[in-house]
Amino acid sequence: MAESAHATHGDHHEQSFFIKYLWSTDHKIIGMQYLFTGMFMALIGGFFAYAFRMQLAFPGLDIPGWGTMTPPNYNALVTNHGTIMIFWVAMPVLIAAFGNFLIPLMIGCDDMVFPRLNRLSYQVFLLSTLVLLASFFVPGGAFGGAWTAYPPLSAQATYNLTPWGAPLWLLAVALEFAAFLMGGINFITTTMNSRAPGMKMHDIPMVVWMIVLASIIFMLSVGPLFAGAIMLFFDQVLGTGFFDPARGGDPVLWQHMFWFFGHPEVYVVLLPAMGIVIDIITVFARKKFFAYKVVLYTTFAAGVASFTVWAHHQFIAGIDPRMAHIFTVTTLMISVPIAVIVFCSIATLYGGSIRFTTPMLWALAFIFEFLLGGVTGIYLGAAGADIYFHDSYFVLAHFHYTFFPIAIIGTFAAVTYWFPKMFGRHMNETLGKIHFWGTVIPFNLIFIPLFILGLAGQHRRIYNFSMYPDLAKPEFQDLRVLATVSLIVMLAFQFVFLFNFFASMIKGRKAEKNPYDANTLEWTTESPPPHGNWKELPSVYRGPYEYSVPGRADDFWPQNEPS
Amino acid sequence: MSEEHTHHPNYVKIWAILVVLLVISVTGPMIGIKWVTLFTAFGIAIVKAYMVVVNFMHIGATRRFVPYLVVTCLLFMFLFFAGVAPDVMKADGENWSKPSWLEAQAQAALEGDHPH
Amino acid sequence: MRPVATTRSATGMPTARLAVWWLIASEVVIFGGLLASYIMHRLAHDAWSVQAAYTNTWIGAFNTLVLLTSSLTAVLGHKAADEGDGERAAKMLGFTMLGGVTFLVVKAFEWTIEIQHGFTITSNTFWSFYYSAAGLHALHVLAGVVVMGIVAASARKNEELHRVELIGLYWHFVDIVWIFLFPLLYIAK
Amino acid sequence: MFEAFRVEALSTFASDIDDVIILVTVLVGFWFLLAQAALLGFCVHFRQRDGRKAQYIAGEGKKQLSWITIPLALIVLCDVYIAVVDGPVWKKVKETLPEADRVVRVIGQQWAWTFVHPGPDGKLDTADDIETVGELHVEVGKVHHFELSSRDVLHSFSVPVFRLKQDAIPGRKIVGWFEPTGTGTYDIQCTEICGIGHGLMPARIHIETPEQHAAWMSERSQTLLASTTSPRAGQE
Ligand code: HEA
Ligand code: HEA
Ligand code: CUA
Ligand SMILES: [Cu+2]
Repeated sequence: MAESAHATHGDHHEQSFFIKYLWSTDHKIIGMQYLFTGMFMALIGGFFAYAFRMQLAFPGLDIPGWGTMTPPNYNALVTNHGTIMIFWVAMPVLIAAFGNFLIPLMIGCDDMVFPRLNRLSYQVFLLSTLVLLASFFVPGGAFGGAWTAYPPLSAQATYNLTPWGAPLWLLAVALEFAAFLMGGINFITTTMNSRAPGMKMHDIPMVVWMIVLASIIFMLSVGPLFAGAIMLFFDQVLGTGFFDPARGGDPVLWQHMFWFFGHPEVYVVLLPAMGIVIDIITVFARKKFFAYKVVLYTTFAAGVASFTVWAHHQFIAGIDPRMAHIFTVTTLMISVPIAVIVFCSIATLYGGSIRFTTPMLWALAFIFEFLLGGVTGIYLGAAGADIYFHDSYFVLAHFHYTFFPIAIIGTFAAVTYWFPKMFGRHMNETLGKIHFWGTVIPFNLIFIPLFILGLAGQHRRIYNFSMYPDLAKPEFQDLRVLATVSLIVMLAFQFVFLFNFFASMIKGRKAEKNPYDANTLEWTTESPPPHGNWKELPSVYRGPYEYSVPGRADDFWPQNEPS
Repeated sequence: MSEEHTHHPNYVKIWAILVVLLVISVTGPMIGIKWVTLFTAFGIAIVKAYMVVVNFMHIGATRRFVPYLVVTCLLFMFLFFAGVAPDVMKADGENWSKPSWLEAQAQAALEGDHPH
Repeated sequence: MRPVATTRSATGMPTARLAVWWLIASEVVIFGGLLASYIMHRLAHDAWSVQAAYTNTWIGAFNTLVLLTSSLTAVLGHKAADEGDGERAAKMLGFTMLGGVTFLVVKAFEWTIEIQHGFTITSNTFWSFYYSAAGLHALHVLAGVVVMGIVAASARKNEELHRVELIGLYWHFVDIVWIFLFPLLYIAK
Repeated sequence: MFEAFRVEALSTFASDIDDVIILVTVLVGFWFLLAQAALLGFCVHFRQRDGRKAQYIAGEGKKQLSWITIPLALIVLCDVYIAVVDGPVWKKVKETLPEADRVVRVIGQQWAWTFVHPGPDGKLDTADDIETVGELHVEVGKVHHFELSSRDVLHSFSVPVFRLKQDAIPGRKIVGWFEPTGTGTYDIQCTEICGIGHGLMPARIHIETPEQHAAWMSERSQTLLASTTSPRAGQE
């Protein structure tokens, strides 16, 4: 290959701040941009959760930092909390930030294959963020029709009373999709074509595989929803009747379009988090990953299977009841590939020599918490039981037990693990552990009560339960208060993290090249990696998980070390 | 670079065939038999699309996974159709109905299948 | 300056062509979702055939012919580029662009008449689908023409000749979408 | 302590649904606990200790993989069993329509529930229909059909004590059924977001004995008669 001719590149002109950080085509900088934007949005989403949970615990109270909560406020906050956490936190951080940062570093090349497309992807994403935030400041306020945006409510301003908020919300989501399509094409083609010499299919680290598979699943599932977004947008602003039954449209069509994407989407965020966890577990258990190939191919299978279950969100939505039988079976069956991935991660611990560093704690907590989220999905997948559970807080607790581990715990695992590589310094372990316990314990105290409330019939998106005598009992209110107080505790502990994060960036202990004795390629270059990543691009001689190989003095064996 | 070289068939000939197919698909409906129309319209569309994919886009000369990818996309779309059609394509089903659609259907049946 | 990453090819397929196929895949599902929705509705509403009767088959057929021909010139451009003849490739792309522009002009003419007759995007859900599907397609044609202009400009100077094939791939895809839109919107009445 | 959170089971299919929930709890709970036990057990047992190196296990080959494949086969069995038990329950609630003793109409709109009861003649669409807002009156032991529709956006008709839930869709008429098995007054919820008043759309279901129901009906028809006949009498 014509690589040697290029190897001397990286001639450094002094670049202005603007060029360096905002107009850069370097994958590492773009990854940071996504990371910081996602972090900012996480704080906003968390703040929204605080505001509406305060209203639930203390209805009518003047909420510190927000004020009084009106019903339209409440709906807008819930809607945008969900939207932000999924589309502006989970996806940009797990896929875009770590995908950008890790893929070139882990497959041993100097950048993405389309650096300028990459930059454009972030810029469109930033635009989408601004559009979403702007929707809070338009006449009528932000959209409040739930993150699922079911028409006719979302389609007609006379129903949702947010003539500007609804179209802006939709526009923001559509732009975000466009950004991720561009990013996805980059991730996929880079991984397919630009791997280091010698890196074969089974030498690719799991996290890279997972991000790429997630991008593929995203790309293939988002199409109908993209078309649906155009249709819904026309309904909103031109007054067409695609989803208006009175004019020959059908509101249920949107639900299908949404969930045909929506369910694959949950695996789109699950897989990268799973990959991060797998990589961390192998390093800190000093173990080879259990059954790499089996997991890889089951993940392919899970990806395909994820396209067959979508209507389990619509059991009660008025779809033809006979279809429910099919979707029950497919939904229950999807527990099998997910179980393979989870069980193999647990099996990896067997026979290990486990170090409980902060990233490892996060990774283990991910599995611990996700298991509860996963198994509660089975209740919902059984159509008969879902008649009772649908749109109750049981569903809510189910998906927070999946999403929180993924989007928050998984992110913290990744950030604490790759922090030395990203910023060239170590984070403080003690603060890290304080933050860990201060997040995970309150997390359970928030959502276990919500499981109980859900079982007792409490339904979603209600801003004040005192209207419902059966739900207004004092015992119920106690649990709501418990959840809210735990949330405040958890949010308070986030300042520990933020302090640790920024302080370590400036003053943390300097990081070596390979502080964890890890195998994968990103640890073979400087921390942080220079422009161009390596002076001389590496070649690969073995798989990513050769830890504790018998007969070797070291318990690790970097991928680029000739045997 | 291991760039595969594309074999270039006689494009003008293929174009001519495509145009003939187009003419058939336009004249098909003039016969006025419904299934002939359907066949000349959609059967021929599939043939035309196939010819373009194979001859102009050289899908045979690419790596194998490209046709797999495209076929997978199409299969997912059929899946989508199959899952959605029972709700959207029908005016009534098990324990549900869309009264206004049923009305419109009755109306259309009254006016006859081919109003012109 | 290009990163080394762009020059590698572990699959044995040039990265740019690979990317175009992924782009096409993502477009297949977008148009697939839209057309699947349209087909379902169309089959459910017999009454729409009354509306569909007003679409002009001859204009649709003419535009199909234009697009088929522009696909031919696109692929001839690709052939020329393969043979290293940038001049000819640019010329062929020019013809293709001409086809695209013709298509759009005819479309504009056709829509103007229809709107004048009162068939607007809101007058009936059939027309909503008609304008949305054809409009989305027309946007693709427009984008194709613009990008093709850029590609042709560099091809004329014998630079970046591999791009001629790439824009061609995209153009053929846009052509195929129309091959299906034509019977769906014009012939089935 | 949990007594306050128990939801009465007051329809003929409520206990079927509860049984599915219990079955899932048992089958899934077993695997859940097993997996957690393995996770925590490994963490404790294989923590880093001086002088002990990690083992090299690839997880390849039939023997090692059987640690994964055997549980998986059993999980598939669990899934199949859940589906087999669940299918008939779903069918009973959503796909069958036992002969109705009474038909009520349930109409959702922003932001109230309207209920149309058939009145003393037992038929809908007659002059003695009783229309109420926010309260549904049903009789214990009678099979009721409900005809669900919506005037504007999606709503969802949910009666937790019946374990019954069904979205209302504009432009669609959806028919379902229930047969109450106990009396009392309980919440009806709207469980599909329907705009800013979604939280303000509560209703109550009054499940009554035949005597109570008859009394309510005659009371209502009296007032109905009074309100409809007098202005009409004035016009003529
Ligand atoms: C990333 C997020 C994520 C993930 C991973 C999942 C995973 C699953 N989800 Fe969840 N789900 C959501 C996010 C997620 N979900 C969201 C956001 C909603 C609500 C959206 C809304 O309405 O707003 C939702 C709603 C939802 C519903 C609709 C409920 C309703 O509205 O009525 C259903 C129904 O089937 C469901 C099922 C499942 C199943 C079966 C899985 C499976 O993938 C889980 C598989 C995992 C396991 C099962 C655990 C590991 C296995 C074992 C320990 C072995 C033992 C298991 C058995 C014996 C079966 N989910
Ligand atoms: C990824 C998804 C995600 C996450 C993480 C969360 C997090 C939380 N959610 Fe959310 N939620 C949703 C997705 C999510 N939610 C969705 C989809 C809905 C449905 C919306 C709808 O109905 O339409 C919903 C709805 C929802 C409701 C229902 C409201 C209602 O129906 O009336 C409630 C109620 O308690 C709730 C609570 C919470 C709480 C207390 C948290 C807390 O865990 C939040 C705590 C916040 C943090 C811990 C942030 C900390 C982060 C940092 C400090 C930055 C670090 C970042 C980096 C390093 C990058 N959520
Ligand atoms: Cu009506 Cu919610
Ligand atoms: Cu789902």
